[in-house]
Amino acid sequence: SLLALVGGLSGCKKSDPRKAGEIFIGFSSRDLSAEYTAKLSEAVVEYAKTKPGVRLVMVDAQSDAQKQISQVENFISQKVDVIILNPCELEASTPAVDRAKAAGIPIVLVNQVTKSAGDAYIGSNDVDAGHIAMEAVARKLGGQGGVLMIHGIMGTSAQLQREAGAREVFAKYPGLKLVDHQTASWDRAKAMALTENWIQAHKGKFQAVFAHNDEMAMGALLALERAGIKKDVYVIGIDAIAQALSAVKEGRLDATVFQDAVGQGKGSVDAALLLARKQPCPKENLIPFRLVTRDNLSEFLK
Amino acid sequence: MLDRNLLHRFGILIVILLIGLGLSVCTETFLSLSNLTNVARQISINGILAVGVTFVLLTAGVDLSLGSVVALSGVACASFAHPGDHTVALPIAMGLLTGAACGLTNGMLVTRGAVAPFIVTLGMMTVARGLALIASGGRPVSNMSPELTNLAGDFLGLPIPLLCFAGVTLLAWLFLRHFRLGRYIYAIGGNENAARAAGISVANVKLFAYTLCGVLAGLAGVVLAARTTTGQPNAGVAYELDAIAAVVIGGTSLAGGVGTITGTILGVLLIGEINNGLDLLSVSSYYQAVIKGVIIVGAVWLDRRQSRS
Amino acid sequence: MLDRNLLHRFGILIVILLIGLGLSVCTETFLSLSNLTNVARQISINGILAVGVTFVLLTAGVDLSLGSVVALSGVACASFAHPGDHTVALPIAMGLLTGAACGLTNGMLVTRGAVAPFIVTLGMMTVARGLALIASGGRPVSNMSPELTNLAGDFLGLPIPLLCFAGVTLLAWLFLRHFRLGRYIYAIGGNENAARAAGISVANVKLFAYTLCGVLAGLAGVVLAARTTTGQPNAGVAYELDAIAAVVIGGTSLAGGVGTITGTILGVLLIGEINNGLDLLSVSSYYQAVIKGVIIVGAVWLDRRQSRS
Amino acid sequence: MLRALELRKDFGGLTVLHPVSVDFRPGEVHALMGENGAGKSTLMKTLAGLYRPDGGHIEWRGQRADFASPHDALVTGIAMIHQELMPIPDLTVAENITLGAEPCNPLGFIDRTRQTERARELLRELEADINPSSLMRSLTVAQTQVVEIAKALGRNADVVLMDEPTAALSDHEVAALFRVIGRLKARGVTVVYTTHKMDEVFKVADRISVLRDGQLVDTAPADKLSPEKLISLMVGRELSDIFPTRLPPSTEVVLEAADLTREPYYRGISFTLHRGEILAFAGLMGAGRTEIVSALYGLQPADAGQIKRSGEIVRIMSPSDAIALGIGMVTEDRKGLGLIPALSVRENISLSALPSLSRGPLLDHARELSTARDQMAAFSVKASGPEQPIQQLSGGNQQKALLARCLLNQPDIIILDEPTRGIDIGAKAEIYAAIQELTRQGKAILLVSSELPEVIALAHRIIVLRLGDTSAVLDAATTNQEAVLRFAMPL
Ligand SMILES: Nc1ncnc2c1ncn2[C@@H]1O[C@H](COP(=O)(O)OP(=O)(O)OP(=O)(O)O)[C@@H](O)[C@H]1O
Ligand SMILES: Nc1ncnc2c1ncn2[C@@H]1O[C@H](COP(=O)(O)OP(=O)(O)OP(=O)(O)O)[C@@H](O)[C@H]1O
Ligand SMILES: [Mg+2]
Ligand SMILES: [Mg+2]
Repeated sequence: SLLALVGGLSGCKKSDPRKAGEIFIGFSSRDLSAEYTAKLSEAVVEYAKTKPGVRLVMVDAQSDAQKQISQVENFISQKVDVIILNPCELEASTPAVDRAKAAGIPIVLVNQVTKSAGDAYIGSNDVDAGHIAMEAVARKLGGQGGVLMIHGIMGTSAQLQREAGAREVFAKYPGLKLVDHQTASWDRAKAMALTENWIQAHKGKFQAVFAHNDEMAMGALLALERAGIKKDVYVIGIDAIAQALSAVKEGRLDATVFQDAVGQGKGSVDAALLLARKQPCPKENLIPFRLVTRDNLSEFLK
Repeated sequence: MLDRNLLHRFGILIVILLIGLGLSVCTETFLSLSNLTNVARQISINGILAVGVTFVLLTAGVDLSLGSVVALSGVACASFAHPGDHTVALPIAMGLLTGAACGLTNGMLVTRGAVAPFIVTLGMMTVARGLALIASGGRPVSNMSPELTNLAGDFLGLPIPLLCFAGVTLLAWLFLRHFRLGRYIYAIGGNENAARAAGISVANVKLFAYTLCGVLAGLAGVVLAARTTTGQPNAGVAYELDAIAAVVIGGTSLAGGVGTITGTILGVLLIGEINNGLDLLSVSSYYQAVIKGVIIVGAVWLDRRQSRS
Repeated sequence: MLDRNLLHRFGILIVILLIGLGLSVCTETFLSLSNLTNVARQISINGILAVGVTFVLLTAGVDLSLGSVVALSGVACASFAHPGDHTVALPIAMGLLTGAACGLTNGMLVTRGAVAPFIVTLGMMTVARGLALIASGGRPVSNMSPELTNLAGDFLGLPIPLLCFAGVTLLAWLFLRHFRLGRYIYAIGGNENAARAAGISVANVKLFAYTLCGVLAGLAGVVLAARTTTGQPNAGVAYELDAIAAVVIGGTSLAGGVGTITGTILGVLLIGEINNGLDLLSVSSYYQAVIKGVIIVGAVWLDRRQSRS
Repeated sequence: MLRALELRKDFGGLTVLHPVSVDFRPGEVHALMGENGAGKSTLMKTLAGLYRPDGGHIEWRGQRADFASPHDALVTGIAMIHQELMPIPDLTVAENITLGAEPCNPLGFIDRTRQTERARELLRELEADINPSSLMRSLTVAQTQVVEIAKALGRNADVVLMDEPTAALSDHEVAALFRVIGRLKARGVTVVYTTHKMDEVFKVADRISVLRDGQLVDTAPADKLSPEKLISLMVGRELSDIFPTRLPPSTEVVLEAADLTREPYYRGISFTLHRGEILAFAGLMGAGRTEIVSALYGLQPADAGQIKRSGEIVRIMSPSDAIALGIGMVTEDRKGLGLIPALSVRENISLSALPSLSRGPLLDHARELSTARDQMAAFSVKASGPEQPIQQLSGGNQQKALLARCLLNQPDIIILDEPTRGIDIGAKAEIYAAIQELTRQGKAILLVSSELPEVIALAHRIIVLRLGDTSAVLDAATTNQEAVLRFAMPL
């Protein structure tokens, strides 16, 4: 079987020799098993296909910054024209950017910045996401009440920034109390168990749950529904994944924060092409987060 | 052997009771019925997996693919569970069959291929995860029929996942104690060559153990999908570690041949209790990790010390 | 012993060469100097870990805490590496010492506490991760001095991580083949009772193996911190699995007593080659998972089949 | 030299060694004798630092000595040959022999040349033809035992404890060992010796201590004891006739082998086995006896040749095939192919016969237990009960339990490879009687044994092997040890 595989490999034609004028883009995605990133990456790939004369190669860093650095190194040896990087980490992915710059290859950052600025950045600020979500909570509770916060994997950029945004809001509303906070590692089942335990420990002491992503918000939602106390608790997540949107539509989930995966994906390809053709390209293209509730849901359901 | 196992059980049991005592003093809720039902619901998935992997560990094997197989089976189940699609039996069957297929493949590679279980199941861990992502396109498979998601609900006041876990436990216990095949599993784990020389068909027994473990991972996948109302391709990461930990805490040797289902259940209870208790005490996430690790090692150490004296 | 190991090596070597051949036909870049340097840089961390865990696996133990210890050591190293803070020696020493402390603790619990290595190191996996988060406040420790981050750079045209890996390998090879303590590691893994009866201090030798494994995990943590210019508390997740996989692919038995450093290196090379090759071929990551799993199991199967005949 | 003072040892409440005091003098060979489970190994292991005594202490050259580990004992000058073989399978013979005492060069590197030389020297002293650089895994049980002996001799200890060193050896190697013991004695080394081979004791021992149920019965100079007296001290009663008289076999052929070959172990092996017959294989260590009977049981099928069971050609590819054909076997490799250490005596005894002890797929626990009890009584397996883990039994009792396992299946053809290895004289007599009873019932027996008296007294016919070839087929009634040995020795 192995021989067959190797045979199959050698049978493949030498990956097309570069055609003159073809633009070769290397794209390192943060983690394709995460729904939001998968959506963004798909947008990048699909959009690049619509552009003639463009070849895009996508690799998946599986949330490992050191792997991502390796992938950028690989791109450099492959002599790509431009790199699109969806960084795993604010800090740890920085050497990848430095390496590309040192090699004189333009690099576009998407969805997450790094310490060293890229040649262009398309995305939004995760601090805003946390801020928007907690603001919605504060508005709903009138600045008074108990809140539970479910973290993503501790120490990841998204977790840190979303928490920072939320903390700004807590600082603003002294009546808003953080009753408890705990990680559920972006995982729905873990968030569900966590919320079940919280319902035992803090019953009646909280009026809202803010989860760092929609997966965990869905878990919290299911636990609250099962306990029959959803009506007393405001639940909000981030990302606006499909299931969250339909839950908002059904009036189960109160709100989520929309991040424009497709917009970011397309924007990054556009920027990459401009850079590759040595045309002027805006340094930053911020696509803001937006709160999604039942009222404006129709704009997001496509 | 009986006495020794009683002591084993005793040691962990004491730790469980002590922690329980501490928790019911420190929190008002730990001993409440609703919290205990919670714990029961939360341990069910790990419990089902732990029972399955007990069989494999007893043969001196290992199964690292559990978590991925849970995800793949959950996706398989959810894909056939859209409302009005089919009866509730089909998605369940698909989940179990998927698990069985993975387990059977593991077993075949271990027995006929003579590849080390660690490598085989590590490979399956990657492959099943990849297949789950491919089958679902990387997105959670949602829109499951209420008939299926109700499986995470209650029946006669008891959580259905708990009933599944209890049923599986009972059958496994009966099996290991009272069936010939059960005895063969111990014999193979104790000394594979001697078992072969005693006329036991080692390959078939192992194949059975891996397949059963796969089926139970499939069941866990179905329960998880029902509980989270989706088939998540990235669910179940590192579940195998929790399951194996529960089994080993319960006194099963990784070298095979020694261990009981009762022990496994105690291991599952201890882990579930720690997870629940730390949340109830609102211990910070960072410290939760440290405390959990220390308690588990400490419990096993205490247990082994006691059983030696 | 030599002949059989030669055959083992041969089997995996053939697979490595065949895949290499396929890759250099299918891609323009695989055989380029810059890509090979890349591969060398990328495998260094897994290589250092794999060499370390070879020692533990040879004693019939296991170390699941590697990934977390890498993170903790990286944080420890980075915390002392702010520009102008100290010389470059201190942060490196801190990383290594942290790793050593974790390894020593593992070893003490395994030998004096008589707790199964699986449980001990699973506990350490959780504890070290928690400590890394506590020590860093959950935030990556950045602002490292260029002297330290330069350690991820080149020396005489060779990547420094590769030089570390090569040095570690050479020492480990010498040690296992030519030193008494090295042979005792094999003896203990092969038959612990016999080793004890021959007057070998089993506990001390095991303690040494775990501590060494910890030190090398500390080294890997330093290299990783230098490479990513931060001490990441959540780095290194599941690194232990890749490391153990490399060792087992290289012919080391999880039951202990059998295996060589040469084999481990081949295992590291195979995994590195697959990772690099699949990315170069731009295989979709979902399929990458499947293919990677199949190749690893297939390679081991081929290797074992060949070495049996 | 070495003295045990009121030594006591308990295992989980069970006292195995009641306070025992013995002294061992320089330059003497001191035999420890006793039935299976009398406590001989326990006493030796305590002297060698493997067990901590629960009472009393050890005295070394007049000083109290506390051994925390075998290391301490070895440093003091006490080495032990263990009854339980302890090879490290994936190291070489030389590495096994020098384990813990490797010659090193000043840099700390192991000096392989000297290591191999040392091993070769020790093996030469034992007159064993074993390549120091071959892997331990490839050795036969007998060769492994020789290596164990070499390992202990290599320590140049002042006291060498030998726990059944010859259990798996045949006369040739035993003679070599005795010559080595003679040289040791001359150097003033103390040898403590345990065996169940009666003739050996009186050949080597200067003094004999007898243990019964963990108690020292008597210590006496060897020349003051007769075999009969010794046996009655050990067993607590007189033992008149050990070997039963042979019964004539029938003419019905139950098993026929033609031209069995598996290079390089044996070739062209042909024989017929009749109902009620005992056919023995004799030969020196490594002659291929074990390999041949392993083929008949499917453990290691032959490469060529034919096997007929009651006239029908059969293929035996695994032990389960053999069992289905009514063939049972007690293997020579007790630890590797016999015991399931963590399981109880009951579970070990019933293992092969579980299908007949079940109702459908369900085990019949009550019947299993009563059967196990019966078997334990029939083979006088000494244990605290059927639930004791078999690894806690003394070596001889483990062997009896395995015999019980094999016979429980009621096979028509029984292969016994060194069946009385490590079994005491009293139990041997019972086993011989059991074997005779089996032939009376019409069972056929293939016997491999290194104890020639046993072979000659029990068997009807003897096939003598020389390096894998049949060198003679002898009628046991008319042959003697010298004749067998003549055909067994290499030309
Ligand atoms: N680890 C143990 N736990 C419990 N009982 C044990 C253990 N080791 C030995 N025994 C018991 O101690 C008794 C003496 O055993 P020992 O091995 O010393 O006998 P022995 O005289 O050497 O017999 P043999 O001739 O069969 O070798 C036996 O009854 C045995 O069951
Ligand atoms: N040419 C050879 N090459 C390798 N090994 C050989 C050769 N000839 C004999 N042997 C050894 O002899 C063994 C065959 O003997 P077997 O184990 O059947 O001996 P046996 O007569 O039962 O003796 P014992 O069991 O007393 O050692 C083989 O396992 C092997 O180790
Ligand atoms: Mg004994
Ligand atoms: Mg033999």
